[in-house]
Amino acid sequence: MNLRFPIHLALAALALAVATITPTVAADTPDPAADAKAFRDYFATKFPNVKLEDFANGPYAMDEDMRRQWEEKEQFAPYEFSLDMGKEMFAKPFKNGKSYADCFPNQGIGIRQNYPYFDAKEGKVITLELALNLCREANGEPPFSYVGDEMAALTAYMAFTSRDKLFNIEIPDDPRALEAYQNGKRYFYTRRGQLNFSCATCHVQNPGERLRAEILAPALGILNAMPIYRSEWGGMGTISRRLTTCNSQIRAVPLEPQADEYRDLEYYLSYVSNGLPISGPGSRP
Amino acid sequence: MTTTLDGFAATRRLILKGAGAIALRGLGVISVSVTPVFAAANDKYPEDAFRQKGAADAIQLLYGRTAEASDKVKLDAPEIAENGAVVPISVSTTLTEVTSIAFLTSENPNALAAVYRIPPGTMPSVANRLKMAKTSDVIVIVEAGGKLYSATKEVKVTVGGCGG
Amino acid sequence: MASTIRVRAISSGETTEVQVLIQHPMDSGFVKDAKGEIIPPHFIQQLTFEHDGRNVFIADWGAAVSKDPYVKFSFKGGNKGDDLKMSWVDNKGETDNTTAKIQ
Amino acid sequence: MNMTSHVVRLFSLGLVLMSATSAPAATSEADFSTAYAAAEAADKEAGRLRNQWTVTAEALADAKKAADKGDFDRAVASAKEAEALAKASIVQATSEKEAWKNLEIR
Repeated sequence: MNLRFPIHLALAALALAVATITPTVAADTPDPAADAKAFRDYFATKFPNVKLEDFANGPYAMDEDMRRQWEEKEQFAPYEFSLDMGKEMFAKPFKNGKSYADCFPNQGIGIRQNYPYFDAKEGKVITLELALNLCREANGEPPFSYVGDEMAALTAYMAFTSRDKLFNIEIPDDPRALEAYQNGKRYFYTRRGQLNFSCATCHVQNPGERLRAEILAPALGILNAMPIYRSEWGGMGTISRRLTTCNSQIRAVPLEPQADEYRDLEYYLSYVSNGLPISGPGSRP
Repeated sequence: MTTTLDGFAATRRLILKGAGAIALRGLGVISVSVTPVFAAANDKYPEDAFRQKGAADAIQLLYGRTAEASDKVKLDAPEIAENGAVVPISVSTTLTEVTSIAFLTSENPNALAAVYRIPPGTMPSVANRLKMAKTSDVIVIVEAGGKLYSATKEVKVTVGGCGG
Repeated sequence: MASTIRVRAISSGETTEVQVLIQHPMDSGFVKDAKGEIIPPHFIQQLTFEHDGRNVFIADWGAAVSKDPYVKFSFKGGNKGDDLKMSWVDNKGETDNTTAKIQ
Repeated sequence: MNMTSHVVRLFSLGLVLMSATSAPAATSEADFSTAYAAAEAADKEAGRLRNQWTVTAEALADAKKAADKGDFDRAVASAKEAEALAKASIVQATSEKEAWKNLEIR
């Protein structure tokens, strides 16, 4: 008896949330190219003074006072140590004599913009973080934690060698690739956690606004800056770290790093940011 | 815009009036002839000054005198710190014979954050990054020609640099 | 082990601009760890820069300097290829030093 | 944003009301076991839907802690709170199966 009331309230809240949003009928056949255009147009309209490529600089593109603090930090960026560590790790051979360079096209240099990609053989999306651990395992090395400093350092170095290259995510003519894309999109817009937030609630509807003390980054270009040194963390974070902590913040239990949903989400978000430059590693508040 | 309160000897508190008007008052009576404790020639770490809670006490221990606000001291700090853990703050001045520059934040557990000695031939201009526990005045002191000059600016902090 | 000190010292002919970033926790002694225990203070207290046999800059730092501290200053003189020596010591007596070439 | 905060407020209101009213008289270990099992089952279902809430896990942990101390009133109250939260997360996951499309930029 006691419990019915709050549950009803929660239900009512959900119903209300659903009912008051302008209903639109979503087409059931995904059209990634049209999605990407609509996505870019939305942000271009919302922030008419921000240049397209500047969205890769996140909240710093939207606030002058913050931008100045960032430019000052970039004079000698806090990710510098991670970058050096990544460079060193990348060059160091595995016990079997091979190295990361052997696992990647172009020896792993300047290729960040092509990740994630859909692997037809595996039938799934391969992110850069996953590819790095697959490389390690194929060479008899234990995988790194997806949320740890080593993975951040390696991806920082690989992003750095790819700076200013434009995201170039391909969706091959394969229904499974399209399904992964659609799955990522669904994850992006799905409300979750006790706060009933989706990724879009913060990063589409309210970028540039302050949520508590943070200025929310726009979803467009949000992965271009990864990995990031966050002052709040006092250290580096991978894409996996960012996604899992986003979930915790809205009181949703994070999935395991590199779960299908997260990889598909990365696929979707990177695809709709096609044409924007890699700016990582980045620094953020 | 300078206010000095020389008769106000009974209090050890730092008195700040607005952003420009500033009166820094130390312990008891101050003799103008006190030699600065702090000079570029002396490289001893000023441990006691760093232990003081308030800005006035720290300045008193460091220099043995008070500062006057000067528009020749240019303090550059953000309006709102993006994160209190890393607040970029820099200072430059057109004053000559600068021997040291000190940075203080009035609301930190210990006010004094950093002191830089400027030997002859080094420019009176420093940029650094400081932690701020909460919204507070940032005070910069420039020691030039044996006198102290200051500039103050409030920096809003929404995420403190001292918490977890 | 890699040096904790990263330096950029660039000569413009008349002056040399020095930027330094140091890897150091700069624990203030006011922060608690995940278990709720105070992390003891651990911070760099003094950083000195020497060029041509004399100190060109001395930084005295308290616990309020940010983690992985940064400082920028300039001095008159300094030619491309000159040595710039720097060293730091923290409150636990740990120390590191490096010598950079002015560019 | 207004819509969202509204929803959040309603959710929180629900929880406040719940904790204020759910304080039944003497409860036993058996009551706790039943309530806890129900909450765990609901949270597991939310897990199958890939939509668990952190607050559910917190309430479950709180229930267990109280039961370990022999405080079954509190243990049952926390377990019921956990169940309510888990059920709300299931409702959310179910309605979002279609509702997500309403947020899409197109």
